[in-house]
Amino acid sequence: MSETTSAEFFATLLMQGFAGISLFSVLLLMALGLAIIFGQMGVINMAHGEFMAIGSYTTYILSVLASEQGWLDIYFPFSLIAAFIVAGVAGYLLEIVLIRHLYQRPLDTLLATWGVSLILQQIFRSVFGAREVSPELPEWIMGSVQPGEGIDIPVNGLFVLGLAGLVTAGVALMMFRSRWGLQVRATSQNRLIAGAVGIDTQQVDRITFALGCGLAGVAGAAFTTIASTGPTSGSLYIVDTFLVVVFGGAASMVGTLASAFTIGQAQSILEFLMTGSMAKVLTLVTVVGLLMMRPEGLFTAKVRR
Amino acid sequence: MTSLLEYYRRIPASWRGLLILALVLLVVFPLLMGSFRLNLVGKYLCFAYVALGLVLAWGYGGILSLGQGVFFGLGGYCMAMYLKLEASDPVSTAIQSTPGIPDFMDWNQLTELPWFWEPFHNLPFTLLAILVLPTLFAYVLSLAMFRRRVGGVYFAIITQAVALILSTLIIGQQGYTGGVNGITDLKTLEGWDIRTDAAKTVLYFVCCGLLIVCIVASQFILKSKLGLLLVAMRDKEERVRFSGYSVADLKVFVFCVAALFSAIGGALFTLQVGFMSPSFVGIVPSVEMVIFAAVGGRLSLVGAIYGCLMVNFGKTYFSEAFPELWLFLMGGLFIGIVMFFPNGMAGLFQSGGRESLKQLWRGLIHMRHHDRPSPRVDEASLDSSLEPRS
Amino acid sequence: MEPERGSPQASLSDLFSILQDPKEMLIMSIQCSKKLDQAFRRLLPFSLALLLGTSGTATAASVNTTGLAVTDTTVTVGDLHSATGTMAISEIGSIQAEMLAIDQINAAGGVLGRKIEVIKEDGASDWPTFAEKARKLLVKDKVAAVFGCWTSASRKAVLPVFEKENGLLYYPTFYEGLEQSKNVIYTGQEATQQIIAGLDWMAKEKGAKTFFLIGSDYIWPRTSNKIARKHIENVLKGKVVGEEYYPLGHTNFRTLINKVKAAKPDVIYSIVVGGSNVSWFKQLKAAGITGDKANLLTISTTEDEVKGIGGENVLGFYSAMKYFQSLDNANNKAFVQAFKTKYGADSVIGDVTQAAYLGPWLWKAAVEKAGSFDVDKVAAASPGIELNTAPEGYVKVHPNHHLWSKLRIGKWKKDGQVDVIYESGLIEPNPFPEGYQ
Amino acid sequence: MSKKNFLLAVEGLTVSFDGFKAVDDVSLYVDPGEVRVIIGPNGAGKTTLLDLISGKTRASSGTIDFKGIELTHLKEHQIVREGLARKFQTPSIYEDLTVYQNLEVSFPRGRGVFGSLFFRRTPDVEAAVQAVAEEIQLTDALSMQAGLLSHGQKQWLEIGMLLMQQAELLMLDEPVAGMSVKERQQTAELLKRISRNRSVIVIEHDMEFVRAIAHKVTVLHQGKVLVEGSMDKVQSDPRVIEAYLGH
Repeated sequence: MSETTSAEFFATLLMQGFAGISLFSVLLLMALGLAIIFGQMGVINMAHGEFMAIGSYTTYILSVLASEQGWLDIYFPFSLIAAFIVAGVAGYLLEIVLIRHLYQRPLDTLLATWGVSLILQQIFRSVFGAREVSPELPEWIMGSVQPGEGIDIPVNGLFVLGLAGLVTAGVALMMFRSRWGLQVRATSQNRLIAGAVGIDTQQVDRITFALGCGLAGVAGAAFTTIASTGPTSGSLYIVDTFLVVVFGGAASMVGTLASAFTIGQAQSILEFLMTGSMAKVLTLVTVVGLLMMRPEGLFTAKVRR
Repeated sequence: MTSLLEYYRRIPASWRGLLILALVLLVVFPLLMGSFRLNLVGKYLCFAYVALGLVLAWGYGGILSLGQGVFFGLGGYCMAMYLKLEASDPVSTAIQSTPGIPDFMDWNQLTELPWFWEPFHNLPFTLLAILVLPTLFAYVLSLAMFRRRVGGVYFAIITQAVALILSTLIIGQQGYTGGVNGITDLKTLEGWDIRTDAAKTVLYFVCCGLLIVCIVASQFILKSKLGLLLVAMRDKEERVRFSGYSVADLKVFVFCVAALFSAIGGALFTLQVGFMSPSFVGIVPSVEMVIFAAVGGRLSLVGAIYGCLMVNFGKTYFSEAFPELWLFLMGGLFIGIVMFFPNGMAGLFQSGGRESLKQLWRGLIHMRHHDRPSPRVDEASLDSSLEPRS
Repeated sequence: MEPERGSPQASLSDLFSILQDPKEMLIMSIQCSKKLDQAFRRLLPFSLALLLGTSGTATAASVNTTGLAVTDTTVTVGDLHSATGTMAISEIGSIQAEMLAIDQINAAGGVLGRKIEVIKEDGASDWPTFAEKARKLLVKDKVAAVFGCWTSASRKAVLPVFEKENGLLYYPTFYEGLEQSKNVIYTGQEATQQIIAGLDWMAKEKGAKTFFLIGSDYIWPRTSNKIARKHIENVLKGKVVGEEYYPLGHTNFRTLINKVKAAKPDVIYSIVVGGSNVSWFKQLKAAGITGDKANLLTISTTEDEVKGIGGENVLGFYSAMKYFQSLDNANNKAFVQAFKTKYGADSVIGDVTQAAYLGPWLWKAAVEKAGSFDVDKVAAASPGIELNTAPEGYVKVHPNHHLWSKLRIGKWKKDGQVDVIYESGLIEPNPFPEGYQ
Repeated sequence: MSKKNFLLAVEGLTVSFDGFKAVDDVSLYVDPGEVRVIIGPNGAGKTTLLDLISGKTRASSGTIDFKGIELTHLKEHQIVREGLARKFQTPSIYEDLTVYQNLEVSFPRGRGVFGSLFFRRTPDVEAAVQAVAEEIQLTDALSMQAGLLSHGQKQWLEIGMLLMQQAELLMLDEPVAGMSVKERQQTAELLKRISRNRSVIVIEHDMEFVRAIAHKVTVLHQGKVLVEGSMDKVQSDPRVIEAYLGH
């Protein structure tokens, strides 16, 4: 088909670029919470996907309430906050009940949190049913903007991008500019010394874990703009998310950013060139291959051991 | 009777468990169960191969693989390819636009057999492939990683990713693999109908026999110096290295053995169930296989078999009787084992239950006192988690 | 709700299961002791029966020579769907419909004067579990028929079991065809029934010449698109400008949407299934592809899916199905009302749910025609069975065990229902279409 | 003098971690049968130097010549197989195994995967274990679980494991740390005995002990060799005093 003009080609290119960027922002949002928990605490949280689902379901509940009250246009931003709080509190409780008994035993944490994910899935199923749900969203978030002829930039994509930027900036500020961030970093580097200088490391752990889970909740809430939520939705994302974090280098936020960007763009471009399945396989194979070559990930400090 | 007991006493303690297991599998089960349940047990026992491999790799080697389904699947698919070709002779597929090729290929507009299917017309090649292909894949995968000292959680995540890749690949390339349906409708092995009750009973005994062979082989490995080194590695990996051993090679070896066992299990599974599908390759079944080993006791060879049987029986029973409870139980099992019974049923059994109960009690007390219980597990996974070499 | 524990026959294996299970349960669950108690009570009669050496099979067998679980007053059938796992979302509707039909049949006096009893088994969205449970239903429970399966994969897994054990399966889902078995009655449409008339309509009504084919990556969408492509190219003399597949559960369709935009097809032909549906339609809308600007025809989106997607996201798109909830006829009105009375006013009924509802009725008709529950006789009696009371209207079983049925095209409204804007004549099922392979 | 006359010749060895040179242009020559003690204040790079020689850390530049074999590109286990053995700062033994097994595992045969799989306990293994056990005074504890040994015994067991390896060069990182005075004396005796037919490099802080065993002392400071010579010479060198007292 040679009907495609250069203007249309340009439009496709632009929209395709945006598709990559929006996949990047989705991956970033999913990975941030995990990166904090994994990077700072060394804890593998296999239930991360289910914490995202907690955020999604929170949004769903609020949307039901909102549509009863006629607040559909405005509830969504609040649901992000609510998702953060609900998922965060759930994470806080999980830390107390389970996680803190398993520090220093990463493989066991992995299995135990897998168990948690199964239990959460069944809870979702019992409460919300096996059917996937999808909150009713305000109209303004579902449209698209047209900066030029034939170019449609989805508003929800822009929204997720903006949110990812905001959250990343917020986390970076907390980590590197606040006293709490200092405590977290100190604790992750040397728990014993941190405790000795008067940091309540237990509290730091708890807050860190809760923060990570809360961020997962926000990601889940944002996700409702592009996908549905079912009891097992969370498990679809967990491997992708882990690969983003590991590929970026466990303790590095810049790494997580870079790896989410690389993977997002790569997958997006490959999808344009081949079938979705093969694009996914090729992306994963490349990431795994690179990880085998360079297990410490893209970015990491060279540490003397 | 006394003389029997006397004979029993003369058996070394480490073989008694195996003897009892063999009696249970080869005598008690066949006597007690009809062919339907026996076939069910046979199916579960295929997963016991995986659990056995995990005891070696995870329990002793400290290598947690969340991708054992990959090897199970590779073994199973090799077997399935052979059986499918036998079932797709030109006569029974005459209705197709290209007779003589598997039905799903025909549906996907393939007009000739892909080259990598060709050798699977040959049974010796197939049997060899079942043993060699998965092992070779495990070798390539693990050599690169263990040489670079990737271990612990990184290895777990990467193996999980491999499971995802392989299952996506199988589903995506359905013309060559049968896609999400898998390779189905397998009928005969060298003309022998594998669907009859008689055949299933025979296959059950084959399955048990090979399983016992695998246990004996594992026993041999654990009793050799290599087994001693595995225990040593869990404790002080660095020391083993500085005693002149290549830790990476030892790990690669146990991982390959685990893969080999899984592959045998997969092939037997295909024979007993009559099909193979990507649903055994992916992430969820791979993680479930870990719990089989964990329930039985990650350090006990026979324990793994019992654990596997128990979890599977439990799954069958509970998902029938209380479907809504099953995931809670499964989840609780993961958490409970890790928190309170790190050595699984075997640990419970060896201490007459007392030790573990004490530990459970201590655990509960400690929880209240904001302290963590200290079952000695997985120290190895700790320091082997990642030591990048610059 | 209680799954009946099989026909009244006790064997050593039952005793064994009693020995097995409590051990399991004691270790694993203290908290469900109440349920445990029930389980024991349920199992108790079997062990008693065993001890006394009496067996119910003898009585059943003396009345009926079929070897099936049939007594003077009851007949046992199986229901085999995923009540749990990823497929539960789709299959629960089928379970509900089958239970409704069985209740109605029982209320009207049963089959050959016998009440239908149901053993429900959960395939748990896991193909080998389906095969295992199918074997259990046929070998242990000796059910007279099984209503069940949803995905092609689960059907493929149980098919050898049904053929080997000579069971009878009523399969409700629209599917890819290329299959025909003495032991299966297909109550949904095979691919040609669903595809060809819909494409013809699109070409005729909308003057469509170029098509973009999209599917989830497995056998049904691929086979369906193969048939669609042949029809578009050979019969409609149109052009396929793109064909794309995405993994099940995929949630990011932006790249695909860009490809569609670049190709500018007259019709987007979509066979996206399951949870992916929601992402697909939400992202289409977000990219400005809406019902008023583009023609989208789908054969995979029923009222069930739209409940999750949201009517506003599919507004103005078209679905090609044999049944829609909003069909305007007396049969359907009664059916919808009965369904809503039983399962709640906000429940929706999709194509497969209706097809599942047909299963027990078709079986009843065939059994009564054969005058026996014997599987061979029922299978032989099935071709030619007509059902005038079907919610979708008139259906008839073809000798190839599929149904003659009509195709409708519905245009989606905001409330998640359709306006039925086209209805074909009765279409002959043709699972092995010449020229489309 | 040619390198060939030395057992170990380290030349220009340097390693840097993100710009920080932990070991900076160190050269070191050890004779056959020599006991060399390396001392220096904390952070002088002593342990890093052993890490470099034993292959645990890769050198940024420099050469390590052992019996004419270049070690800088070999892996740890390959270096060990060439005849070099190392003891760690904290006793590093297999606590779950018996003393006997600890020693047996260190026997230099069947070090490959299949070698270890088919390794058999032959009379020569038995004899070697007995001999070493006698040397480290653990004959009575052979069947004991190693984790139950006293701290000093653990240190000896580790030295015993090195002896089992039949290495030509032993490198011991603080072998008497945490020992009583009596144990120190016994260890000194042990070292003297074992250095009769092999070379030993020792890192140690305890000057009494150093004086008892050292043929030659090397003082490291800030990654560099400060002084090298006899104990007396080193102790009287003002730069050494400066290094220990200053800063």
